[in-house]
Amino acid sequence: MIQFDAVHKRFPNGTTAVHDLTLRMPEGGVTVLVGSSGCGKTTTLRMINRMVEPTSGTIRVGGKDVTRQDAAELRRSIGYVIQQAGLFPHRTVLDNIATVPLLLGHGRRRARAKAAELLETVGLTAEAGKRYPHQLSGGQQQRVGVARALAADPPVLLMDEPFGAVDPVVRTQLQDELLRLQKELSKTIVFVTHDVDEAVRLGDQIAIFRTGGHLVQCASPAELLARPADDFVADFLGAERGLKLLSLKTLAGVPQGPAPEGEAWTLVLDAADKPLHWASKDGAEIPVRPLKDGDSLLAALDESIASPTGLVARVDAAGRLTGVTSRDDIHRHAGQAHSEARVAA
Amino acid sequence: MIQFDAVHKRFPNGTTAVHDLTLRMPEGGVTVLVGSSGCGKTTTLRMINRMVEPTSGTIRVGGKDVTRQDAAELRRSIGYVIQQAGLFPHRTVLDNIATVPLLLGHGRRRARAKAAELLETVGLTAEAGKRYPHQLSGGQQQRVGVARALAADPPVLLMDEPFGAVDPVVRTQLQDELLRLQKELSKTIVFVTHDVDEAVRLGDQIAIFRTGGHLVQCASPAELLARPADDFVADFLGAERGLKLLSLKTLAGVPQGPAPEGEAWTLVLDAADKPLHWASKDGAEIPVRPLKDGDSLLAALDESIASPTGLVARVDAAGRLTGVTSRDDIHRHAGQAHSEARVAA
Amino acid sequence: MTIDWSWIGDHTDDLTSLTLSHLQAAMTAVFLGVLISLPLAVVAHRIRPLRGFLLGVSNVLFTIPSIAIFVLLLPVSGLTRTTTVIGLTVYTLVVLLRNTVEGLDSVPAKTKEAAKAMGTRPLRTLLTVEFPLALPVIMAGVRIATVMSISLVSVATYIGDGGLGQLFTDGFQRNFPTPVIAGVVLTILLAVVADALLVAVQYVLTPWRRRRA
Amino acid sequence: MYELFKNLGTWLTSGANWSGSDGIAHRLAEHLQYSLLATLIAAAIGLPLGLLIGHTGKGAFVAINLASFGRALPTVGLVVLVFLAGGLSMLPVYVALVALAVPAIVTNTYAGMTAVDPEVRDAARGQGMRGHQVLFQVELPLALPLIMTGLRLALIQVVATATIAAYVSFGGLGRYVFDGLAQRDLVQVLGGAVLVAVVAVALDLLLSGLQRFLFRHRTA
Amino acid sequence: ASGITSLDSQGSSSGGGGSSKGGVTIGTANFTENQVLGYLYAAVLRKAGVKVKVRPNLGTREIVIPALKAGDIDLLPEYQGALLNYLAPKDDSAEPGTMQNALTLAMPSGLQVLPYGQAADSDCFVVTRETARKYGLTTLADLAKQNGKLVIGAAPEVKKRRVGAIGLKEVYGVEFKEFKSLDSDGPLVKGALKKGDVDVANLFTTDTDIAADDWVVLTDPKNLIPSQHIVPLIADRVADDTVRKALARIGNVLTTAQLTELNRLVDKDKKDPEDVANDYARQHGLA
Ligand SMILES: Nc1ncnc2c1ncn2[C@@H]1O[C@H](COP(=O)(O)OP(=O)(O)OP(=O)(O)O)[C@@H](O)[C@H]1O
Ligand SMILES: Nc1ncnc2c1ncn2[C@@H]1O[C@H](COP(=O)(O)OP(=O)(O)OP(=O)(O)O)[C@@H](O)[C@H]1O
Ligand SMILES: [Mg+2]
Ligand SMILES: [Mg+2]
Repeated sequence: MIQFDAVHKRFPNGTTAVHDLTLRMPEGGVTVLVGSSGCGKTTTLRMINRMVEPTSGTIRVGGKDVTRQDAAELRRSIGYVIQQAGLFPHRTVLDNIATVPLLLGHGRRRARAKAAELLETVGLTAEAGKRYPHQLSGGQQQRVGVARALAADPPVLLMDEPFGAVDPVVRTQLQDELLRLQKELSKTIVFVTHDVDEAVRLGDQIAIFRTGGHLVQCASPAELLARPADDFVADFLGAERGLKLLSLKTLAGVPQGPAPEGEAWTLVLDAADKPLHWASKDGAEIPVRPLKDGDSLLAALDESIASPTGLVARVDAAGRLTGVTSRDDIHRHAGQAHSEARVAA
Repeated sequence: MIQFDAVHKRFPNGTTAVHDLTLRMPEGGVTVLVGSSGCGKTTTLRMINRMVEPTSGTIRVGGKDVTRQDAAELRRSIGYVIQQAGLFPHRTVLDNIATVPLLLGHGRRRARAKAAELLETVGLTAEAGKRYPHQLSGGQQQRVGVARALAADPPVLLMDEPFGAVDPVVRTQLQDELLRLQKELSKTIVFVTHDVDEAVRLGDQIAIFRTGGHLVQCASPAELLARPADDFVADFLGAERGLKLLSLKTLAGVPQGPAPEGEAWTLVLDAADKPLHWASKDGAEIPVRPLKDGDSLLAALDESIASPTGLVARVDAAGRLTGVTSRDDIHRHAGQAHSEARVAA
Repeated sequence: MTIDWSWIGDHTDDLTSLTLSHLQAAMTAVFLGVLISLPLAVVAHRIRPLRGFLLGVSNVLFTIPSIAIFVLLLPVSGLTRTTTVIGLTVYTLVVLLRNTVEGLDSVPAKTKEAAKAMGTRPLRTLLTVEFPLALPVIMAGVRIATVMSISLVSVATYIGDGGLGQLFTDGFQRNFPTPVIAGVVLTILLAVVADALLVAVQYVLTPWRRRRA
Repeated sequence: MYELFKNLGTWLTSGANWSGSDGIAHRLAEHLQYSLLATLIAAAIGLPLGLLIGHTGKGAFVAINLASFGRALPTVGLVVLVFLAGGLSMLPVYVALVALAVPAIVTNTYAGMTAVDPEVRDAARGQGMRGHQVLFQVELPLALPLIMTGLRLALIQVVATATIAAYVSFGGLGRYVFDGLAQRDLVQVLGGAVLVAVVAVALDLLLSGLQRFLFRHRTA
Repeated sequence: ASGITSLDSQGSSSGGGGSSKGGVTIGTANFTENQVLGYLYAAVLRKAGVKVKVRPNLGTREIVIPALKAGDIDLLPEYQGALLNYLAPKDDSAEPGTMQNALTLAMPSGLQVLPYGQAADSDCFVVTRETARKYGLTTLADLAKQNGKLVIGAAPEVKKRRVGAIGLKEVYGVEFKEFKSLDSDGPLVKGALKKGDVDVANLFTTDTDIAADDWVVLTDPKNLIPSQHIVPLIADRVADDTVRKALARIGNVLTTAQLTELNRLVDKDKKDPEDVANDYARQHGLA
């Protein structure tokens, strides 16, 4: 657990980067810091591993005041993924990852072995380990950055806009990977971004900052979307706040019925019961995107709008049709999600 | 009009950047080129003003083969907005904008006057004209880039990821401005981006490229969203394709009825008939976001989900309630939008 | 101006020993120059106010005519190789110090930050991150300093040293171009070879720069 | 040592030493004349060369290596060689000084040109500038700070080395160094050396001030 | 055959009081005649069983004399007049014997001059045949008739030396239009004389160019210019009997004419000074 108590940071030039911050970041959870440029996200993050020293207030990691610890040692115990990777250009990928184990005196052999393992964990081949950072794509470099931060198996991970520089497709991949890793390793993660969608996707809680270093609201994504504390937060979350909330809910509990037969449109299946497309009586075909229980209500709504019948085809893990869900059922659950979030807030 | 005929570009190092491209970019319209990194968007754009010479095929601008024209003169007649502005760091903003008029021999006085005018057009103060580019924010620099490209009043404008480097809020502003300018000046614009939302927002037609310089599909945004030519295009457009299509349709034609009275929830108005919030019988209040005719179906759907009644409050230009629209009506129109798009494709 | 090839044929031994002596003087000076400029550059890099001062001093030293330096050094180090080497070392500083400071400046702040954030202490950061990354710029300085020193060794003929420079005095005294031409050509050759060797050294020392896209 | 520096002070400040054809003022003027002329000639050779390779991107390898080759030319050897070939005149001195200055000017000009952001160069072409317009309106102004640095470097070296003129009987501040040496007048030797250093540093400061003034609008 | 040797990293070791056992390092100034003399000294010393090393090209006395004191070198071929002028500028002895006495008196501690040899090489002032004819010059005194018209070229030190501008003015009342600082009987001063950049040049009598170019040596009726016999300047520490005897032999054998011829071999025939010296020593049974 990371605990900020009345933390204030004023730079020598007079800028107040963080204003009287009190914030709890739960153990094993992902806390996302968002806010527009210059609102103090990076500063907040960097005070945790003492890259920046607070002007006043205390910060405790795992109950211990960080200022009471040797800065270099503290940093070795906290993984830090820097904006745009910040890799060492003169070291191979493997040696980059082995940095902290080496600093901890683990011996070159053991450090390299650990690094090779992590390379795999973040989805890179052993061959990539021998290359230099500039020989990797942006997304691969980000992966190396994450691997390097994980190398000493630190309980805490700080990530400063780690996926900022890569294109949207790769970004989604990296986010998926992070979620998977988090499930496996359950680190305490502090994640900075200025992309709301990323925050909603990754965060167990989201802290929104306003320029001047003020924390405006800190809550779970659902609460935030349902009950923004003020107009600033609402604007920040964007116009499609209602829909975004649906991305947090899965189809799992939404009822399904049998597919319609003998009506204007029928759902055509293949021999293995997998949905192929919608077919109309006059021979028109419209593609279908079958959904699983784990897919979000947002995906369901999207599909129900695209579907000529308003019905969403649902399948099991093997892709076999289990039934269809109507637009109304989706909406009912969507409404429910909203009221739940409102109540929770 | 810009016409590509069987255009092929192979770089000396063997990379094929553009593969057998035949494409028409209509006069007075915005053609957006999208695709993942390295797919040949920039190369395509730069062949229009001969910054890159095609290996084979012909490109005509306004009916005239570009290779038949003097390259420098051709470029002066085509506005070019470069990724991250590409401003001249040693010239004031005003002189940056005056570049092409000066090259055309317009005389310093006239060129500066024109530049000052354009400064206003793109929403910058006269004071900003005296500064040097590095003294402006990213967004302001982009504006200067656009102004510079407009300075000679060229009929054609090439824009290469002009808004790539600015944060999302400023980006939206710049897009709005471009749409406004386009309405005023109706240039033939070729716009490169890798952001699908930006493409959908700005494009009259969107051309999707795949790595290797292959044009996969070129169609209006609505057609594209409704009928992606293949999985590549579908993936590229993203999961919420169905919903994105709704952002292209306005509420204008969707019917509305009177607000409900005496039911579980009532819509509370102020003295001037402006909607305030939804109130339940037991005193709960839920915020309302009233929509105008010009707002999109997507916004309406979002609001209807957030609304406890599924109803969307609609207002006139002055903000006075005109009626409410039900979720079903929204869906009906959404479905209609999809079928229209499908038919058009 | 004709070259007396038989003179060259008769003097290959002398030319060889002069060349070696020339090279030794230049290399020792560059080596010492590097040794001195590295710590000074670190100081200049870290302590801004001292930078101007240190670079200024190296600049001024560079402008002092060599004869004056030798005359001042004679009471201290006499008519020895030491005097030559000290003089040359003083001249190398201007290039070495500037380039080393620039090299350290050129290390991306991000990378230094990364090292710090991993828990690397300052000295280790300097040795394992800053110096290696500054190496290309430092080496550029070493190359210039080497070439410059090789060309400058000849000024030490005033004190009876000066390697190939002795050939200049000799040819000058006797109105005899052959030794002068031989001296000039050998000096340039030496510089070119030394430069090429340094390029090779740099290639070996900076594996990460080899396959730049 | 103390005595030496006291005498040095007297030598430098005595009015008699400043006047006449052998006076400091005259020698200073000669020294400046040699240095500035040599640097000017070097600039006339090095600048166009550096600009050309920088602009076209061609011949860089050859030019940079030639420059390094030029740096290796031993000044004394060059002076002697040109003297033996052509007899007693200022020619050997100018040849040697120009050879000394050209490399610094070429390499810095070239470095300045390559440091111009390719995006900006691209933008210039994209706005319809022709080759020479790109060169003179964009590349040259942007490369100017580094070009100036090169000129400063060259000038310092030339000023410091122009003492060589006295080696072949001409004037300049080197006269004091060589005469002092011959006449066993250490004060005169050091006086000459100090004056050379002062001139070099003063010129450098002047130019760097000018540079700072000219490019005060630029970012760091 | 080695005309030029590099400076080795080791200086000479200074053996105990007056012993050449540890070897002798001979220095020479940077003009050819002095080098020839240095190698001649080396040849005779080697014959006497002394280990010798020659360090040629050592610049001016300002550099060489301190080096001699400091032990970087031990022995130097010198010229009576010039050395005396260096050590005792006010002394105006003109006879070889009195000069030798004066030198002995002026000698700094630790150094001594050995007996001078018969060869001499004096300063002289020369003009071209054409200049001599034009102004009717045969003696130094004639120069006074052209006061303020003529340009003299000489090494820088000559300007402030008695055997030079100062003496010429005092003794003959000569005033030049300009003094050009050139070199000591080197290519600069000779080139300048040839080209007409200077009218009068300060050379050495052993210079073979004087005869070759048909230059006129102005006579010195008032004995301003002392004859300069060649004299070994040596550090006490190596001046033992072996060395003294060997150097005395060469001093007695070598004549001015022979020295001039040796200079010619080096300057004109481009022979190495060392070879020239060794050949001479062998021919005269000195080596
Ligand atoms: N070392 C510093 N000295 C002075 N001011 C600083 C320093 N570092 C940051 N600031 C200022 O503190 C404020 C907060 O900076 P911070 O980097 O924490 O913002 P951020 O939220 O991370 O912004 P971004 O999204 O742009 O990365 C900014 O106004 C910034 O200019
Ligand atoms: N001058 C060149 N020489 C060789 N290959 C080039 C050159 N310019 C571009 N390419 C290659 O051609 C391909 C297409 O490049 P282009 O710049 O058109 O892509 P893009 O779609 O604009 O990509 P991005 O989104 O990254 O800007 C790429 O593989 C690129 O590496
Ligand atoms: Mg930040
Ligand atoms: Mg591009």
